[in-house]
Amino acid sequence: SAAGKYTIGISNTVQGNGWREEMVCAMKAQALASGEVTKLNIAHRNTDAAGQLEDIRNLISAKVDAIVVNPADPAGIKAGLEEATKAGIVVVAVDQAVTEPSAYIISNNQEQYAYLGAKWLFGQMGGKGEVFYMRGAAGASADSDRDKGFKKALAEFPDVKVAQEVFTGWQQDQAKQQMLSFLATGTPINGIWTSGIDNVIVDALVESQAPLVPVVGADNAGFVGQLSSVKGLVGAAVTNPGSIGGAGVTLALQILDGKKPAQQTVLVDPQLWDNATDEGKAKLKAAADPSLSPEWPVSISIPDWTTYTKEQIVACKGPGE
Amino acid sequence: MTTSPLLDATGVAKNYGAVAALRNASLSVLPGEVHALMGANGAGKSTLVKILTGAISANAGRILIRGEARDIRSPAAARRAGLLPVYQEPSLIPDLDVLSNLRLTGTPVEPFRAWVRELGIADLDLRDSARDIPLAVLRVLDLARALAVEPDVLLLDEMTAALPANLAEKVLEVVRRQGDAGRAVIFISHRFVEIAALCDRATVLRDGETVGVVDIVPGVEEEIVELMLGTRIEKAKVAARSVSEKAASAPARPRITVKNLRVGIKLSDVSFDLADGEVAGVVALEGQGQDELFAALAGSIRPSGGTIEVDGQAVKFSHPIDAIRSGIAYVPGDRSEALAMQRSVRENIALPFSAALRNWGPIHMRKERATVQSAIQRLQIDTRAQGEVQRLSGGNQQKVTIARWIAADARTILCFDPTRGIDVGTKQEIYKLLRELAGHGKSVLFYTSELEEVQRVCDRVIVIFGGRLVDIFRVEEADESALMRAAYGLPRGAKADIGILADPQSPSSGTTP
Amino acid sequence: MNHFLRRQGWVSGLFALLIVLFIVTKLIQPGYGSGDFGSLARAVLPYAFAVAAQTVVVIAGGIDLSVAAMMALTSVTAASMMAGASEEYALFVVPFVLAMGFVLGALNGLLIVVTRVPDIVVTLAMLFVLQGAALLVLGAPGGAAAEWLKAMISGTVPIPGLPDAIDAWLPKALLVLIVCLCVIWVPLRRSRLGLSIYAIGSSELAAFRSGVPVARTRIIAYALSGLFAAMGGLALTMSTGIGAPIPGPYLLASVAAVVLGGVALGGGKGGLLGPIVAVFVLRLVRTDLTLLAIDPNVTAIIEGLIMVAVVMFGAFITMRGRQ
Amino acid sequence: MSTSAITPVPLGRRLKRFMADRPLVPLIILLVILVVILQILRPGIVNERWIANTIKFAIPLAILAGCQTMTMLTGGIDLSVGTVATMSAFIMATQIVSQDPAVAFLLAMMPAVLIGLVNGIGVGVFRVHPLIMTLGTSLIGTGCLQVYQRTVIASGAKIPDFLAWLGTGVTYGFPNALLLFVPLAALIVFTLARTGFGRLLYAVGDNERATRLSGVQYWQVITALYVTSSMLAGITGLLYIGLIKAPSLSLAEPLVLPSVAAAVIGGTSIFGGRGGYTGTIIGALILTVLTTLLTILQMPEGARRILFGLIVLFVTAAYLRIVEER
Ligand SMILES: Nc1ncnc2c1ncn2[C@@H]1O[C@H](COP(=O)(O)OP(=O)(O)OP(=O)(O)O)[C@@H](O)[C@H]1O
Ligand SMILES: Nc1ncnc2c1ncn2[C@@H]1O[C@H](COP(=O)(O)OP(=O)(O)OP(=O)(O)O)[C@@H](O)[C@H]1O
Ligand SMILES: [Mg+2]
Ligand SMILES: [Mg+2]
Repeated sequence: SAAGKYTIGISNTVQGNGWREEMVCAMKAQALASGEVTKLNIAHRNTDAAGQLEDIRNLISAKVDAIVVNPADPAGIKAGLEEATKAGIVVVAVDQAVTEPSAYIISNNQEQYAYLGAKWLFGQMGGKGEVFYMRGAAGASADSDRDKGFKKALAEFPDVKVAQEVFTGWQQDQAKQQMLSFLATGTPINGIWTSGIDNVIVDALVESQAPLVPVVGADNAGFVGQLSSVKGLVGAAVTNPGSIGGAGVTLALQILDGKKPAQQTVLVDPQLWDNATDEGKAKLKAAADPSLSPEWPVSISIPDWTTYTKEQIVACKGPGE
Repeated sequence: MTTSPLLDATGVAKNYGAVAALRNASLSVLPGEVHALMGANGAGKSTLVKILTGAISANAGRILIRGEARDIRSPAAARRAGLLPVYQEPSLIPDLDVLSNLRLTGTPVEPFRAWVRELGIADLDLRDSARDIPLAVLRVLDLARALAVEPDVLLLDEMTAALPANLAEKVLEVVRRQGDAGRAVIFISHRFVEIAALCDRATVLRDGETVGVVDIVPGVEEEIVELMLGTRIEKAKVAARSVSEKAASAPARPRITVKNLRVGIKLSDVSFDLADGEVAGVVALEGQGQDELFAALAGSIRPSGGTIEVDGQAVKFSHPIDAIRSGIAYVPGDRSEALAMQRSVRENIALPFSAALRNWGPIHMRKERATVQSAIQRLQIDTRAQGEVQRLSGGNQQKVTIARWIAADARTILCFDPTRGIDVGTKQEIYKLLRELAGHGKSVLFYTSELEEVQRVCDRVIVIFGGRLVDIFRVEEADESALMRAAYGLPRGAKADIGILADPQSPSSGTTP
Repeated sequence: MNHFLRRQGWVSGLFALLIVLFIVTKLIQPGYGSGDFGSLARAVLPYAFAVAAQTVVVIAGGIDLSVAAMMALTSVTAASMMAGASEEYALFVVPFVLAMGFVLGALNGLLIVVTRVPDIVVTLAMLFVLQGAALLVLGAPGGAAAEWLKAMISGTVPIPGLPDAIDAWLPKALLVLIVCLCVIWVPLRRSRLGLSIYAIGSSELAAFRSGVPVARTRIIAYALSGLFAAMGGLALTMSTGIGAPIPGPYLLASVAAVVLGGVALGGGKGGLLGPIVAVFVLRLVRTDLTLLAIDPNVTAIIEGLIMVAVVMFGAFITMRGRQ
Repeated sequence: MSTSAITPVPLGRRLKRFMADRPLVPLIILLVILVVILQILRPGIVNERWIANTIKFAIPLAILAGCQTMTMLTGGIDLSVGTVATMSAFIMATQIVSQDPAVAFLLAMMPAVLIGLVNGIGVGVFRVHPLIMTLGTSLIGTGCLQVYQRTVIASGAKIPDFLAWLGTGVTYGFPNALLLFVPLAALIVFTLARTGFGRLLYAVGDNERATRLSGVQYWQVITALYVTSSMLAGITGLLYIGLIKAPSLSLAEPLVLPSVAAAVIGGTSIFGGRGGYTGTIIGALILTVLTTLLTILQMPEGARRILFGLIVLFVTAAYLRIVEER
């Protein structure tokens, strides 16, 4: 089936962010590697749920066979997904769940992501002390899911206190300025939890010669590099693979080929790589990839779900390009 | 008989920061009276009108309307109290058509139309945007709009300053009839001839203070001028004398030669020349193509035919910079067109110095200050408020527009009605300046809406009618009636009863339609 | 006259462009039909209200940077009030939210008038305030919308007397848009208040001297803007069934559509029709880009180019006209 | 009768007039008040390190606000500065891996010059409204950057040591970025006050017809202006990447709205003809301190934003109240 037989539509509502760019590249690479896709129809821009509804409806107009969507909001695009299913289109949501029951979901577990990292961090802190809690964008649903996981871990460690909670907006510059301002207050802290804006935080600590407290971040190439290169830094990277996009394409193709999964929802649970244990160090070393853009997650593939090579995802070319 | 005043204001004061625009002004107007409000530039006439009509609020003073104290806080309130102003600047909304402008102010349309016709505008389309209507017509519309609601007191601030003679006459006529009908009119003008023909009494302001109220009788002009100018009187008289002894400069080689110049349908086949050391006047009724002539010479618009030669070389101007490089500078009649109002006097005068790309670098401040200072002194600009040109009085602003080109040492200056709305003292200074420029070998093209100025300043007079040059007078032949006849397109020597306050028949007896 | 013609000319030009785009769309996707047009109308809805909100203040000589934040706040307010509430309760929510938009808009105007701070700064500050308020109302996207509200903009209404084939091309969303805008705009345009709004935008001084209550008119213009923005917020909630506290891309889009629609930034000129047609043009361009499966990284370039090109073309025409 | 003329001016009025003539004084006072509030809320925060950090973050904002100041003087605005700065930063970080630093610098500045030129021609020749023009080029620039980043995903990125030194380094307590900023700011101030070009910016913004009649060619001024503005934005991008050390596709975008706010708070009129750069610098400092202040306050994010908006409004209103005499 080298010619391919399906057209797949993709809808994504954040542009210009390394994680999302990797996700889109993974979708393209997987579509190419599968050999089953003639054409990808990608709507990839910064917009809200209403804008995503517009994109989904445009994709329906374009008569695609399947739509893989990273939802701006789980509930907000229900109507569009329903229409797509009615039009006989296979709908797969990646990264986050959606409330539309007919859609298939293959998602990173955001609550688990936060829980895993926070639990490790609080353990490193000896179960007590002050934590600097650097969240994502206020009002984003992924941020509130992660907050649930963080709060869950916090409840398990009654002696850990949140020294300060800030929203980085997932912006590097904002996060760095917040970190530096906070350091200037001289408030002692015992650990830092970040929602993925991590390497600038380590930078800020190093630059201002502040004590290197444990830091939890995501598996972004920059931070993973720092975990093995910055002396005295104890930290952990929690995987949050952008390659989930590729997995979404795989799932969509399986369904189109008549291989329905057992459940509607597949959760990809995160892993934690810390540099405090030898096992973790080995994983970090294996994952580190200085050639990648520092904002890109290093987990560029998901076993069993993606079949492309590193060259293919880096080339970021879909079928027909 | 002693009637009680319709409007009585006393002790009015208004400060703008450190400067007192009005200190202690008073004004009392009787029913049936046309009352002149006079004063040199910056005396505070417009300010008083604005206060009386609620456009600005006074710092002190008492205003009685029909004997009752009224607190007028907005133009709308003034309107309700029967006071209707026509301000010095047009007040129609530029982007609305005339009809909408009338609706906005609640002005009845039919009386408005009647007044517009009465005032000599025959072909007004009420659907035209105010922006597309020429200034002079806008002024008349402003007046018609005020008349249409039959106000008790009409306040006209330099209503006639921007009007050509034919329209000005109509206005004067109508205003006179308002007075005769028992209403009151407050009339501001710098033209004595209008005051004499129209007004019953005059209140004179000087430096924001009422310095006298006089009855208008023949020969009262001297007294008013004395009141207006105070100590400045001597200077003005000297200026007047020096102008009268004008030098009949020897005809030199032509500086500028215009041949068969044509601009669209507005100007056709105009040819004349302008010599060094000469002041050539241009006389025309409103909208006869003089604007286009000046704009073409200034490089603001491209002529559609004919040639312009400077010093014998044919030139093509595509931007004013080209004209300026040929030594031709343009002083527009509307100051707001020429000045950066929020900038200082100095920056405004020095503006042309920085225009060219190669002069964008550091400014030689000392040299600039010297040049600017000498220009300021030469024109005797009152620089008390020189930080921002908008704080200067109108007359001083006008001087700045000319000073710029004195400082830049332009060889030819195109002056478009430079004495519009300027007091007699300042006018004299400008006449003197233009003559002096000619004396230094510069050439000046001078359009004026006031015919009497022609004899004071010009060596020759070019008359334009219907876009064509109809006559060129030597100054000796250019008496007002001859010019007026020519301006109406009547051939030389024809007898027609034309003059201020006469009733000119339709000017269409001329050559072109 | 000539001015009037020029403005109508621009709107007709936009209409022509829109029709060309429809033809192009039909060529790209021969199956493009009434259902797809319905989708377009629904996509247009929030943008159209945002642009209406912006148009009113721009005509009045101002600018409103808080449009998108106002939409977010009204949207989350509506969604959180309707969450878990009965269907009938929404009958109360809708007027409440509209009134809220109107009042907050009036507050914008009031602050501009009272503090004399330039409108761009006041509305920028209000952008933060309204955003903050939206976050306080709902920390994350959520809430709900009454079913009848959601139904109001999906599908078509059978209009008696019209054949179904034509009915199908009159999606409810379009009718809602037309009704909401016309109910406010048409009487406004004809009223003295409408004239006053144009007047203060064209020349504040002249308007004041003509007896227009400048401050009151400005406050009302901003209040109307708030009202339109609240409609936009409701439209968001109606189409997504939730409220999201992060403002969508409606601010810049509204400014762009206002200018594309022939309303001069600076005030006094233009109408509402042009900007609304411009919104349709921009949305249809987006549809075509998706239908064509254009590389998504290139679509931003194309949208930018179209915006610049159209406005440059307009400027070029006016320049030619002037000569 | 003539009461107001002679009575001695009360102290309050005199003070007001003093401040009105020196608009910088009230601005600096407002800045100091904010710093004092910060010190009260978190005693000890105002130390050498905090000051250095504040200056470091205020500088890029101040330069971009300089772009806004200059364009606003002519009645324009430059919304493309965020995109331009991001482009230069991103191109620098990715090209330095394979290119000579000088070549990388030239490549990084190229889009800046190009976008400035397009803005200038659009605004100056075609008379497109600056807001729309710069918004459009900013969209186009973002798109181009997206396309570009795909070609360099695998090439990695690096922050040149020199830029990192300039962006984050501190010498004797002074941020190294001042080495770039002080001369740049002095140049801008000098240009606005003492050069023909600066004069023309004010004059064009005040009354374009008047400048035309004085021989000024509008398109030249505007084109030069927007190219200058864009190049300043490009330089800011390079400085900013040295400060943040993380190339991203939206690096400087969050600075755009604050840059406009800083210029306006600093007393520049968006209608043209009025303002200056020194006020803008203080405006940028005020905004930076305000951001810190809000970061360290313990309150919900929503309340923080509300407070930010209210303070910006209050500061601007208070400043206008003091400076304007009516
Ligand atoms: N806002 C102001 N700030 C400072 N000085 C001012 C201000 N307004 C007016 N002045 C000064 O007050 C004086 C009177 O000016 P005013 O405008 O009353 O003159 P005018 O009667 O209008 O004269 P003109 O006939 O020349 O227009 C002028 O010298 C002017 O410099
Ligand atoms: N808005 C204003 N701000 C500052 N000063 C003003 C303002 N309006 C008027 N002035 C000043 O007040 C003074 C009085 O001006 P006004 O216009 O009343 O003079 P005028 O007698 O009408 O002169 P002219 O004959 O030139 O029209 C002038 O010096 C003028 O500059
Ligand atoms: Mg006056
Ligand atoms: Mg005056």
